[in-house]
Amino acid sequence: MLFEALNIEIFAGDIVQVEGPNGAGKTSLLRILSGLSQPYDGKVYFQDNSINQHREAFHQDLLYLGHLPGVKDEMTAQENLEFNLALHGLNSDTAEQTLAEVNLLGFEDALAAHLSAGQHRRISLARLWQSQAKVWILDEPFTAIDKLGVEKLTQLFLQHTDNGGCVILTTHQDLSLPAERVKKITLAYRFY
Amino acid sequence: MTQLSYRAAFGLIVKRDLMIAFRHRDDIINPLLFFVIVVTLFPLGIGPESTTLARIAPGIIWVAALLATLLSLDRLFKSDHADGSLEQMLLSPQPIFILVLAKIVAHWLLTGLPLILIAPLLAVLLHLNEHSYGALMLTLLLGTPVLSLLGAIGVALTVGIKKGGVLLSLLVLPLYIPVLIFATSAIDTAAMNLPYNGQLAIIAAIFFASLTLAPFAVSAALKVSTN
Amino acid sequence: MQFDSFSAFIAMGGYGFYVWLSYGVSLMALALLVFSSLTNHKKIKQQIAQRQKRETKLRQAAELQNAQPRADISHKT
Amino acid sequence: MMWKWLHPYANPEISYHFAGKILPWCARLAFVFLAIGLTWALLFAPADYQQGDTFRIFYLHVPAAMLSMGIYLGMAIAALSSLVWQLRLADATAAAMAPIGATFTFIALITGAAWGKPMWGTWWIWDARLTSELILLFLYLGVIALHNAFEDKNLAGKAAGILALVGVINLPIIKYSVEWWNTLHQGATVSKLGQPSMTADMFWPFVVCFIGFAFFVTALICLRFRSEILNRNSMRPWVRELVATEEKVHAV
Repeated sequence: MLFEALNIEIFAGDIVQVEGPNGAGKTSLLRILSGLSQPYDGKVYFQDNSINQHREAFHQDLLYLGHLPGVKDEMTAQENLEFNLALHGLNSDTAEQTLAEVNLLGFEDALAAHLSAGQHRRISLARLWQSQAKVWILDEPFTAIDKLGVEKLTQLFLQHTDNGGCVILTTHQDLSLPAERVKKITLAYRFY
Repeated sequence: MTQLSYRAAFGLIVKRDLMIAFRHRDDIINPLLFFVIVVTLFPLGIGPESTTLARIAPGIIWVAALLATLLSLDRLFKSDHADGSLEQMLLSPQPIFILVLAKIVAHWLLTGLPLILIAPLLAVLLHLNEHSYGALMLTLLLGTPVLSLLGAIGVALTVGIKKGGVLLSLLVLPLYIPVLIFATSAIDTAAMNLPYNGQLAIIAAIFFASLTLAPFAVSAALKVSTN
Repeated sequence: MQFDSFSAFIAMGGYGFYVWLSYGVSLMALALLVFSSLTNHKKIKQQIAQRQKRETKLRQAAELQNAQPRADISHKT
Repeated sequence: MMWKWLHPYANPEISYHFAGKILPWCARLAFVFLAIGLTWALLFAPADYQQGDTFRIFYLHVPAAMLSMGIYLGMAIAALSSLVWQLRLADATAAAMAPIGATFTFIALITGAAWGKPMWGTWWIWDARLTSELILLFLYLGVIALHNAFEDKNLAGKAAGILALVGVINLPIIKYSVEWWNTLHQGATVSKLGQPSMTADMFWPFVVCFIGFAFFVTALICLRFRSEILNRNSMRPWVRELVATEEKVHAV
């Protein structure tokens, strides 16, 4: 059991950083919040509805990016992004411009198999620029991203929360955000 | 945000899976080669006597088809699970039923359909009774989708397990038995020039039952496996 | 009583081998099942007890560390 | 609603102790019934006029075969209630049942073969009952293997439950198809064993044996259910306390 008696409410405009040492259950918490994992006990509510009972409505408003980028080696960068956008009901016509946002201009037609891990991550992050989901749950979004990219993403988070969204993320880096904007949840590591 | 129509979501997934498979053709061809090789092994093991071969041809073709499908099942969810795209699909606002059904249909188009196309050639090698060809094609047409549907349940259950390959066959093969029995018996009956509508009707019933029920089992299993 | 003597009982009208095979194998299978269920139950309890011991040790070690003044600031995660 | 009524038993601690309470009673009843039933079957029941003393295998074979199917059905019902009502305890029950059912299936197969050898002159015959029993064994082994493959026993229970449900839908189809296949391929060439005309002095020992085996199964389910609960709740305070106090008793 990783945590118990955890009770959090997250509001529009919040940026929530989940902290804790390795193995404390950050990823598990994010997966439970996104509905991928079932908690042993307890429930997750989105806008007063249990996410299990209103799965599709919740997923309309959810964008989750986990450790794995979800990029297919057999498809090009652009095809990957287009599929991701279309699957989530977004317009995929501007995929090319969106790829430019994540510094992948010129790689549109490259098969993902020929791209690096960082580039895979950027393909999956590209969805953020098009997303209309209110809740972003991001597990280590800055892995394999350079400084400039991190800066750009942080600005995007601010913009998103200013527009009434919320971001829940884990990261090992310090966020270059004003402290009053970031709420922190610290998971302690227990020996059992 | 626009909600994708069910048909659009279905088409999207099928198109993607076909595209991936066509860029990775070995995955389509290898099960087929396996099918052909297994079937050719039987005359070598049993002897070339045409009456014996004709007698066991339906069973051989069907068992080989079962095994070939089993080999190809891994493709259904394994790589999607490994690179995280399965998670993304489960988190998309589309009904899981549609996504799962689309993936199964794509799998059948890539495995079942080629098997059906190649089966008559193998039937020739095995001296299948000439009255039986129609029955062979019809049973394969109705039966191979069942193999994909039931197999999907097995893969969905074992996709998170490291060494799921052998386990998969243990889970799935017993479920294939009814299809095997009715299909081979239909072909046998056809060889005697008797009507085989009864067997076909039962296979069709199994097909429709698994078409409606299997996607639910697969979605439940995927939720467990990605937990 | 169907049998006149013990040897007739063992012979089972000539089918002794099959009858006793059935009863023997069944009895063995059931005994094995009972045995494995019992040992399994015991093993689980032992595992839980073991983990508890490990935890108390770890906790004691951690408390000891906390009691000492902290000289080591560098912290790796 | 059923929920309310089931509520106290949905608590793992209460049901752990409840299972512990009925376990010794079931074990005692099983012992008494089996002792009476098997003695009756072996010593006092009359030999069949056609099959002679091989008929005494019947008292093992038929209860085992009936229980093997019954346990699978019970497992599927438990799995269904765990999936539909999220009853975690139902999961544990299903997991507890699988190895027991597999053992009874195995017994049904072995006794069937040992019965078949003197009757048909061959150990194995592709007769409908034996064949579907064999397939049932495969289904059980699949459920057990899947359950063992998962580290997390909660997930294992869910996965095995889904498989058990799929299996139970398939089971009648398999049984029907095998029976149909059997009549098709064997026709009248093999004299089928058939249902021997049972007289009352054969029927009652059978009933006593069956009840004995049923109590035996219940006792075993209780025992394995308790293990499953401990395994799934090993982090809960009540389990920790329970194990700690038992350790102390042993240490003294």
